[in-house]
Amino acid sequence: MKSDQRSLMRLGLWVFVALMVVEILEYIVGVGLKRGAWPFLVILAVPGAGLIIYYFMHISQLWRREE
Amino acid sequence: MAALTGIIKGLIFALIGFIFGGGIGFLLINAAGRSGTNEPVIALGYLFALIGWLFGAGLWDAWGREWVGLPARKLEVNGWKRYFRFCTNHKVIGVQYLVTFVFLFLFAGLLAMLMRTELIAPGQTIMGPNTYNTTMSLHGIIMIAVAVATIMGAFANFFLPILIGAEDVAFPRVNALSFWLLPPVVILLLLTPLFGGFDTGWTAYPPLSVINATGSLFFLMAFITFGISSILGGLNFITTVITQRASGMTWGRLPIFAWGIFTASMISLTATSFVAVGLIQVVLDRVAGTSFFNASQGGNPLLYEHIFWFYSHPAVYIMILPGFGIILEVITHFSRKPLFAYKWVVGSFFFIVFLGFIVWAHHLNTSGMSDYLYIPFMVTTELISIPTGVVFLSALGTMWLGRLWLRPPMLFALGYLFNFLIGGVTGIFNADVPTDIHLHDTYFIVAHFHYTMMGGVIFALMAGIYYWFPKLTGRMYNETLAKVHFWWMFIMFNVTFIPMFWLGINGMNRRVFDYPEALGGVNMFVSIAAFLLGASFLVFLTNMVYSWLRGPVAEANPWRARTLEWQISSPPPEENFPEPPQVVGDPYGYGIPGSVHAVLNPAGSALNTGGG
Amino acid sequence: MALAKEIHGAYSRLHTNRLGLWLFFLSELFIFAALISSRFYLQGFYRPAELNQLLGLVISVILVLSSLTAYRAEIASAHGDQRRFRLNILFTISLGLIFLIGVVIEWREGFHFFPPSTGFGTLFFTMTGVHAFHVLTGIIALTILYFLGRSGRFTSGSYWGVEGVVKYWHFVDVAWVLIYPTLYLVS
Amino acid sequence: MSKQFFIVVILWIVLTAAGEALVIALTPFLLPSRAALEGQIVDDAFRTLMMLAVPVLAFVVAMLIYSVLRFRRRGEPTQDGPAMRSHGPFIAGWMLVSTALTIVMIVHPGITGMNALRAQAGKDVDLVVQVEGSRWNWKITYPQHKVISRTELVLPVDGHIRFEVSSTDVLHAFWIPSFRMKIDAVPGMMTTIYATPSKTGSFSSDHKIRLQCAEACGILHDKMMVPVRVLEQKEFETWLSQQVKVD
Repeated sequence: MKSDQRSLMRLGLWVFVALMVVEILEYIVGVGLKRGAWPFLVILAVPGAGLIIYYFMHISQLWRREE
Repeated sequence: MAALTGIIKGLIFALIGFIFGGGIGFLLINAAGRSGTNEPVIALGYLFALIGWLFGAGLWDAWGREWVGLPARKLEVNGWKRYFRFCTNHKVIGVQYLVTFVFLFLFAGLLAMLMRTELIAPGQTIMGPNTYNTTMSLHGIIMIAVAVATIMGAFANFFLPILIGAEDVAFPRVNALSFWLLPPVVILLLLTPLFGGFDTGWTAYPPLSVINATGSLFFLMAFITFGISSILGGLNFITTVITQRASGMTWGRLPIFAWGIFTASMISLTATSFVAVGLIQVVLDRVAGTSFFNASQGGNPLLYEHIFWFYSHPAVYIMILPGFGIILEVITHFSRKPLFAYKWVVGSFFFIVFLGFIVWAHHLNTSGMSDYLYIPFMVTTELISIPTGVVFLSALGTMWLGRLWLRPPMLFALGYLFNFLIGGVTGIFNADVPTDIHLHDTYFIVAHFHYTMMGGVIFALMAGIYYWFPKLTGRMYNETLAKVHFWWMFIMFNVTFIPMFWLGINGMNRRVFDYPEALGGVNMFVSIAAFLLGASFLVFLTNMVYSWLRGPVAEANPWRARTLEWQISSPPPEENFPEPPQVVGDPYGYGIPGSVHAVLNPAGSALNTGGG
Repeated sequence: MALAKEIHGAYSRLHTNRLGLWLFFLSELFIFAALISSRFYLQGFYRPAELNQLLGLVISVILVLSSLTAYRAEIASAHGDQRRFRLNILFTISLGLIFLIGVVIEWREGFHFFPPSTGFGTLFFTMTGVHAFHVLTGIIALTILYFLGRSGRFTSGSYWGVEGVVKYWHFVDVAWVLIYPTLYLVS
Repeated sequence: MSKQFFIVVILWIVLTAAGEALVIALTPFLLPSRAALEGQIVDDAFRTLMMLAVPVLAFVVAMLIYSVLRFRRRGEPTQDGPAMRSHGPFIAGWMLVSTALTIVMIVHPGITGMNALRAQAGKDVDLVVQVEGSRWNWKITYPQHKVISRTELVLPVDGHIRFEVSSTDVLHAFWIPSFRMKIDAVPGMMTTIYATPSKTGSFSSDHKIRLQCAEACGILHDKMMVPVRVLEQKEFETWLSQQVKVD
């Protein structure tokens, strides 16, 4: 593996770890709280989706035209 | 025969798909132990038939083969045959759209004539109530489709790429796909009367649309299919405007019609998938036994009304914004002046898109929704009159001190301004909750939206047809017939619909087969006027058919307009521009000495464009 | 001139495709938005006690993991690492299939506790069903991608097919990240 | 102000005056007979909006007429018009006036009308009438008097009435044109609307005094109608006493 490929792969792994943290926190909040969980879930789910959109889907390609 | 191979192949594949999908549906019915319904068979059968149709009609040859590593086949044939094939040329698709939808428009117009015949006198005249309801609903949905897709499908396809100096749209194959989704829509709609019709009107409110005849399922599937086509069209136009502009075609130089299409596409891209969910929920309630709208199981019919109008109110602007684009385009060229307050108009288009998404609940003023919603939605709705007013500001400002050339397109544009003004002003009565409580679901509404849809969109469509006819066909129409058509249509339109306001205020509710005796006289007047209005289209049709076949050959720029489509031959060459054009100035630089919009042949001699 | 146009064309083709795909996602997002709004409109924050929370968590983790493998497949493809690309695509397909099996198990339980004719069942089956349909189409696309990749279709300079399908797969994951809490976790 | 614009303004004033006169003269013919207090609020709002609409219509029509007559060219124009892309004062004036008009409309008759309707609804209720729609008939219940009627809706004049509207199957809508009041009948929900009949009358003399379904509900949607009869309080009580009591 070339080095930039390796570092990109590692970046993916870190994003995955972050997503795992989000999912598990969500689970704890959702199952643990009897009511009023939704603000926490919004706070967790939206950045979670944002991580995928930014790092996995490379949304910034849309406005970075060089390559 | 060679012309029809795609269509025949599509039909055969569709049949195979229907048998396959229907078979799955049949097995599912048995597995679930639900007898007495065949709707899952129809729904699943249709899903696969649709896929089969698309693949057979050309999607496989033009595209699908690449997915399995085979080279795509070129389906292009030359001459008139290409209009019956899966053709990816935007000009061919534009003509396909235009001809299809003009015929649909005339067909739905005939349905309106049938309705007015039934309503000419109280009591039953020529048909039973169920036939009437189906006729009314079909008229509604076909006209909605005409209003949504004719300008977008025909003129945007044909002219948007040329206006921005491109060779084609961004995704030609998606473009062809969005057209070939339409034949199934037409077939489904025409089949509805054979399956009990549908009596909900085009809004398809549940629970009625869940419990009525199977015709309703056909209607819902047709609507969803049409929605997919509309989404793909919107996606294509947005991408085209963003990525395919010729060099020098900055955002500030974009012709106003392109802005109209761009903003309308933003709505059709997003809101349409929202309504698709509402329609799918009704289909699921019918087919899969879910309870979205079944109140006894925790469903709520108001959910549908919210979802439906979240699309269908913005959908009004999918129809109107391209219309604004056309008439402003026509007015500026036929006044020989720059478009007045260009930036304000563009801004107001975006403002309309934004507001369009937050006004939907004014359609629910009598629905029994929560009390606190009335005032916010009334406020947002009435705010729309500000950006709409800007369009009038621009039109009036452009004409002021201009050199008005009253050719047929200009006449239709002026007619549009008058009609839309009435449509807009009466809209205030519907936005205002106290008056709307009385006027909701009456003929006042019918008159109001015919003023915006027919008086607006159809007049814009006619303006567009008469404006671009020479470019589309390479021939010129008969000027006298065109003017006769305008005056006949304009006068009879107003004579027909003005009395409907009175009918609505005086107790005639809409979607009725019969009405109180006391309203008989005015209804007879309206019916006769409507027949005369309908007859005006005979003039139109004669003119179009004759001129397309036999009309005098048109010159490249009969209007001496400055935008790009008039700088190339009529009809345009296959690749639009032999060399990519270089845009160097404003498309509306009338009255500025030496102003140039574009250089068509940057490498060669300076073949400048521009009026003067 | 013609050459310059062609080079410019190839570059903007990729940009155009990306923009089109993102607009498609935006449109799709409204589908899920409509479903999520329906859920709150009809059922508020209600969730039945019989909902299998553990299974919900497990399939969520599996889908996120499949996003990682899809990401790795794309990176590998971008660097011309065909072996890793194919391996990761296979991982992704398998994880997608496991996700679908999880959904099937859930559906079997669901039919028992909250059949689709009930208020919550209506939403549960529709939302998971619409999402599972997306997963299914994603798996089909990934399978096609795998075979195309095996026949050497993609190079490090030209892999739009991979990029597009992988983006779609991520989008399906995004949709699940939003659906999962609305369906399982709100209370 | 240029001379040309001055002519438009004169034309506008003339058209507006004519239009307002027409509104005042025609409103009695345009608005149907009214038989409830709440209808007054609706009619007032209607009239106000008409009065506000006239100057707007008149201005655009005046501009259109003047432009077409004054600026048209016979045959193809040989010259371009002046390159006027913008005109600060005109745009500013237009935006100011249209925004101001919109705000006026929102406040009055919009919000004031809503508040008047709500205030009217908030009054003490003299009579509760339950109206239940089924395809294709209305069932009218007077719960306080244990009376059910399916053939007509009988109401006392001057009584403040709450209608509790519901449906057993599909959407319907409760509408009495001469009351100007309308509300949907939604399955699984009870919607309410208030009305205070202000004069006696009946369907036999005026078709607008009818309870009409106003939401498409199938084949006999237009026939889903019962006549309304508004009686003096005494006569209403007599009518009630003649009805069969149900529990």
